[in-house]
Amino acid sequence: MGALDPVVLFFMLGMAAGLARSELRLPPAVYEFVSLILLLAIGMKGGVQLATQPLGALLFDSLLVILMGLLLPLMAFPLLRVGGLPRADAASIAAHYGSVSVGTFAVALSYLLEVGLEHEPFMPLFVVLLEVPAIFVGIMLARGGSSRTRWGELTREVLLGKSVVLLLGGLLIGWIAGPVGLAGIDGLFFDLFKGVLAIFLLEMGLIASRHLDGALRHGPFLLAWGLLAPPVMAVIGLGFAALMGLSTGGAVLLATLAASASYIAAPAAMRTAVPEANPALSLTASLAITFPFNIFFGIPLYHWMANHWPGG
Amino acid sequence: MGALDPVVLFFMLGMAAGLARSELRLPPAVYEFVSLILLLAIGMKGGVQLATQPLGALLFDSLLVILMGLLLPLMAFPLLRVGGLPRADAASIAAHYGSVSVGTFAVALSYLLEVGLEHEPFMPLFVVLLEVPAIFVGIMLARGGSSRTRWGELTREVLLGKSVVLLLGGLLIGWIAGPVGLAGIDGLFFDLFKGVLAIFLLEMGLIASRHLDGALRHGPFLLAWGLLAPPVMAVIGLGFAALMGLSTGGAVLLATLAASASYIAAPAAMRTAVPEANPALSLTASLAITFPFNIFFGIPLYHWMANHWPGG
Amino acid sequence: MGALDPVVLFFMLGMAAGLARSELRLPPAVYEFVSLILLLAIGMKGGVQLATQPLGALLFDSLLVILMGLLLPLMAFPLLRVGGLPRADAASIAAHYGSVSVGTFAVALSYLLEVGLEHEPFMPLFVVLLEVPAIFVGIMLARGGSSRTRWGELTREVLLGKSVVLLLGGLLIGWIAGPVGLAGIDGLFFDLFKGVLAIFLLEMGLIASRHLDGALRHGPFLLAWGLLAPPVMAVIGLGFAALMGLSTGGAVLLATLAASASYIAAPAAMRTAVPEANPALSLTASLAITFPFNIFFGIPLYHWMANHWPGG
Amino acid sequence: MTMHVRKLLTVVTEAGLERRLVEDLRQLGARGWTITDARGQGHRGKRALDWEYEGNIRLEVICEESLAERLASHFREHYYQDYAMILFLQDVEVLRPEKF
Amino acid sequence: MTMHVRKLLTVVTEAGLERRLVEDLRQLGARGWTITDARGQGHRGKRALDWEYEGNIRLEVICEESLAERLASHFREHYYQDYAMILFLQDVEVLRPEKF
Amino acid sequence: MTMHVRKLLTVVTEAGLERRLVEDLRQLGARGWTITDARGQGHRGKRALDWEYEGNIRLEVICEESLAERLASHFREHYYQDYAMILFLQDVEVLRPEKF
Ligand SMILES: Nc1ncnc2c1ncn2[C@@H]1O[C@H](COP(=O)(O)O)[C@@H](O)[C@H]1O
Ligand SMILES: Nc1ncnc2c1ncn2[C@@H]1O[C@H](COP(=O)(O)O)[C@@H](O)[C@H]1O
Ligand SMILES: Nc1ncnc2c1ncn2[C@@H]1O[C@H](COP(=O)(O)O)[C@@H](O)[C@H]1O
Ligand code: NA
Ligand code: NA
Ligand code: NA
Repeated sequence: MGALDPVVLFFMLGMAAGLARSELRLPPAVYEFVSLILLLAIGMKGGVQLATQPLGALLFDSLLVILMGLLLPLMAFPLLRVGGLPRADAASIAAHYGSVSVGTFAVALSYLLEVGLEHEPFMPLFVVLLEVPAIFVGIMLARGGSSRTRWGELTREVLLGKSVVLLLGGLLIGWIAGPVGLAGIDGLFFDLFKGVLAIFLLEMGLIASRHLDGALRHGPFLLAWGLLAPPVMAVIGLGFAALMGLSTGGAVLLATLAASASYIAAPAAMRTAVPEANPALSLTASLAITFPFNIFFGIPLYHWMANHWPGG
Repeated sequence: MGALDPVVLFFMLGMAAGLARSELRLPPAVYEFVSLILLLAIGMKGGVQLATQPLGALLFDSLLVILMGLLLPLMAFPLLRVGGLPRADAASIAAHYGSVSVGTFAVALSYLLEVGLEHEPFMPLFVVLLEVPAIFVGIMLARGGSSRTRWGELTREVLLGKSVVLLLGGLLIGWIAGPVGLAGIDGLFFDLFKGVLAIFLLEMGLIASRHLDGALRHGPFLLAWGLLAPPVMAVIGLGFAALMGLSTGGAVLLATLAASASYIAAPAAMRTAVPEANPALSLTASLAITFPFNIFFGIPLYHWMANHWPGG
Repeated sequence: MGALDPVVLFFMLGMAAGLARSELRLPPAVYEFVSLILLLAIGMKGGVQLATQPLGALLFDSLLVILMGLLLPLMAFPLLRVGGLPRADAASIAAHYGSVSVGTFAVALSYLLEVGLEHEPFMPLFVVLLEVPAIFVGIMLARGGSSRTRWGELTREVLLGKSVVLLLGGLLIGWIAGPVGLAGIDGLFFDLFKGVLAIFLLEMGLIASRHLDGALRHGPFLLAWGLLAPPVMAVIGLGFAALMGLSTGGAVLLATLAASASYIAAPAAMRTAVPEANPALSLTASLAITFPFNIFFGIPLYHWMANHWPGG
Repeated sequence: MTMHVRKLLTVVTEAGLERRLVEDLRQLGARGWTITDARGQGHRGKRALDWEYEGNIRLEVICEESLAERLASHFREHYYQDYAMILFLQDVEVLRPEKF
Repeated sequence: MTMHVRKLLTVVTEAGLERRLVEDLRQLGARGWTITDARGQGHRGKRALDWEYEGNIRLEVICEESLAERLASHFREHYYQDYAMILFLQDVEVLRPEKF
Repeated sequence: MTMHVRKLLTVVTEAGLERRLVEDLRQLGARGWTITDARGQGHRGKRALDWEYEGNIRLEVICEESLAERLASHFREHYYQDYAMILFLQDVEVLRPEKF
């Protein structure tokens, strides 16, 4: 089990400043700028590696990953219903947890670098593949395929959301340009990656602090969910990683993806497609509970679990 | 003829996202930030080099460049009138195409780096010298020296526009500080240059996509103009380059400057001085047609032309 | 006495552009972004060094620094009253000059690097310690401990202001993570430091230019104060540096801190606690007179003074 | 100077609805609108502007009374139940009635 | 469509006052408000928006006339003397009077 | 609380005109104004805010009716033909009539 990556200290700083009601606030443009760089960098990193890879071999693993993205929300939904949540809220939270958090993935990448673990180059592709399916499952669970849902428009909106476009765009650019082609832009996207991630986490801490009171207001069930669902989902992620025969580093990343909850693509889509779901519930769980849990405790825990996986 | 510089893939990503009506939008502050860095970096790069140069030798070439800046719009105007455009619109478009696009120049710099071609150090000075004269010619063509134009105020506005101030300011700073003095700020302005250019091009793609429908709406003449004027102007640029005895790299840059159309200084000045000209026409031509044409096809073409210049 | 650091040329560019009423304007988000990086970087730099230091030894020096922060405004206040300023304005200006300017400190750091002078690693800690005490002294001087002042809320506001939080947060992060832990984020915070400072100074020049007319409007006393108070305060800073036995580099930094005037923490606090003070007076003095004086003439002068300090 | 009276409809709502509201305006026949970014607080809690998904927009439409009322009922029907939204109407005087 | 009349109170003032004004609104009983960033000029000089401490905010509150007047007098008493501030009142029509 | 009636003139137009409009206001005698950034759509097409040269501004001036009308005609004369611009007038109540 590795040491704490110092980059998460920035999250704590933001959280502390927010809770103390400090004047510190970052303009939205700064958040946009750093998340733009992170998304493109993750995508390109994956794309560059894909360029040296036979793509056919990835097809099977990709299908497995999509299957996982469909499975996770289907498993989460009944548990959330049993916990007493209305149908719409249960479906929305299931979609958030079935989808992924790119920020958490970035912290996991930084963690692997810190502890010196390699991982498969195609993991960023899995981020894209996992982002979308759970959102559709969530909408189906809420709507039951009702005619009120404008599926065409919705699909367009989800597939053309900011994070999918930048991740996929980065992947394609990296794939077309290859490592040599991207040499010149290393400076901004790769050398600065961790510093940019630090600023991103500072901002996430500030935002999360504003949603923390929701964690208490919405009762112990939400808190328990936000803390217990991630490790359970990580186990499922590790199972899929074993099926694919991923390395330990790859398994940690897939477990982290499974355990992480979306706070960009899913909230936007749910607000449109399932407006009667309370967005405060799902944002509080994913942003104020699960995100910090994962970056502080989850990732090292999943690393430990991956090391102790039967036959791993 | 060199390979495609991967940095232009970011333009395609922005264009594709925009055409697909993606949610991807960059805050204006990000555009401001990256263009600030590009303008200062180009200026300083030139200034640092000028510091090692006898300035007197440049006087003749500078006059030639200004002459070219006066000539280009004078040649463009009658052609645009023949194409059926009203006087004001023809004058405004002539001013846009006589002036220059710093973004296109940055892509050309990146292209030369990519293909390993040297160029004269004083080219950034020419960017500044070319930016302004065509604007005044355009206003004269529209107004005929009418008393309604407040020349004094206008001159101030054009000379103190953002791009002139930052380019010229960068030139002076580079010139005063010299290569040693700027050592510390290399990190931001030079090492990140290409990465920053990538983000700039992403944004340009998004903006251009919104003006693309204008290319069709305004009829085939505008489209033809936006695609044919650049290579013709590039030939004139190559002619002037031959007069000055520039290297192949320098010739490619001067051809690119001649072929490029302004989308910052000229639009602002025309909106003030020739308000009856339709800004959609000139922006569509320069931003949505000529800009992508130049960065994808133009620059390699001008390289090829420079290599095949008679006696070149 | 060292040469001019080229980074201050950016301040001149901003000032010139502003005075010429150029269109050049930076969005507030850019200012926020660069000052965020500067504050965190200065804090972390100090924190990393503190990690290798016995903290106990700093206690005495820290108390001395706080004493200086209390002393400076107490000495400034009667002089400002004698100069004819109303009680509230004198108190407010005293608070500004007793507190510190992080931007000036950053230029001094860059200056020391330029001339190759070492300094004690704990100086960033002193920035934090000096920021706050003078503000309270200023409020006391204006209010005389009147019951109208809500001290609790005010203390919270001052201690949780942006600059204190980021400096102190950076210090803690650097201290916890140590040099190894911060290795990955070097790229953004340390390699880019000077480039980011350049953009910060460009913006400061633009802002200062807008306050320059105030320097004339408010009469010769304010101008004289803004130019003469800094060197006098620098002498006091050098005296304290001698008491602590600081190196020449450390003495230059402490003198610069003493001589610099706040334009972030103090204005915000004074506006709340002493609203009847005219904010234009204190901002003009600290931003448009003292800030440029210090970065152009003050810092080299304090360096010269430190070299000629009796027994230094 | 002869002025003509029109209605100004102002809507404050979640930023995420912008695209849909603009689509509605187009379909219901509005000929122009103005949008500014805003933050605020209401029955559905605080809406800060510092994160892209939590801000508000403030939408203004000047039009004939009948269209203003049609827009208001449309918004009430489609968004009041599930979204943070307020709207209000005022009389305004304009110079070119044919524009609105 | 039955509309109900309420007061719209608009305040333009220094950005640094935001936190205190919101606190005042809460204590005096306002149930909602909307804020946008602004710049401008008045008796206390120019207030540009390009630096964090020099901008204005534009605050809107829709409420019953009595509360609007209480808010206006409160602001006048506490801020008119020392801060850059203007305020004005208008009638507006709303759909759900119970909200305001 | 005695309130006094003044006119509120609101102009929505191209961001590039800001400097000239402010100059006009000064010359015609306005004693204050407030500006916010905006985006929108009108007869001259869409005006997005994501690029510096394509946004709108929303300018407000509170003043006496006569000045409001003078400003309105000035703007109509000088800008209506060539620039994207709308303007409208409303009555507002203020506390300090001498300020406006
Ligand atoms: N009384 C009010 N006055 C002004 N703005 C309001 C008021 N109530 C709500 N708002 C704005 O309308 C948005 C949505 O309101 P609500 O649906 O009540 O949450 C809030 O975020 C505020 O920006
Ligand atoms: N006559 C006016 N019309 C519109 N806005 C004004 C007017 N006077 C002042 N303001 C705004 O209110 C702020 C404070 O005004 P003042 O207290 O007069 O400096 C100014 O910065 C402007 O944004
Ligand atoms: N009917 C309207 N309601 C609200 N704002 C409008 C309206 N028409 C135009 N605008 C605004 O005024 C600007 C200029 O309008 P126009 O001159 O019609 O292009 C537009 O970009 C909109 O922001
Ligand atoms: Na997940
Ligand atoms: Na050209
Ligand atoms: Na000081």
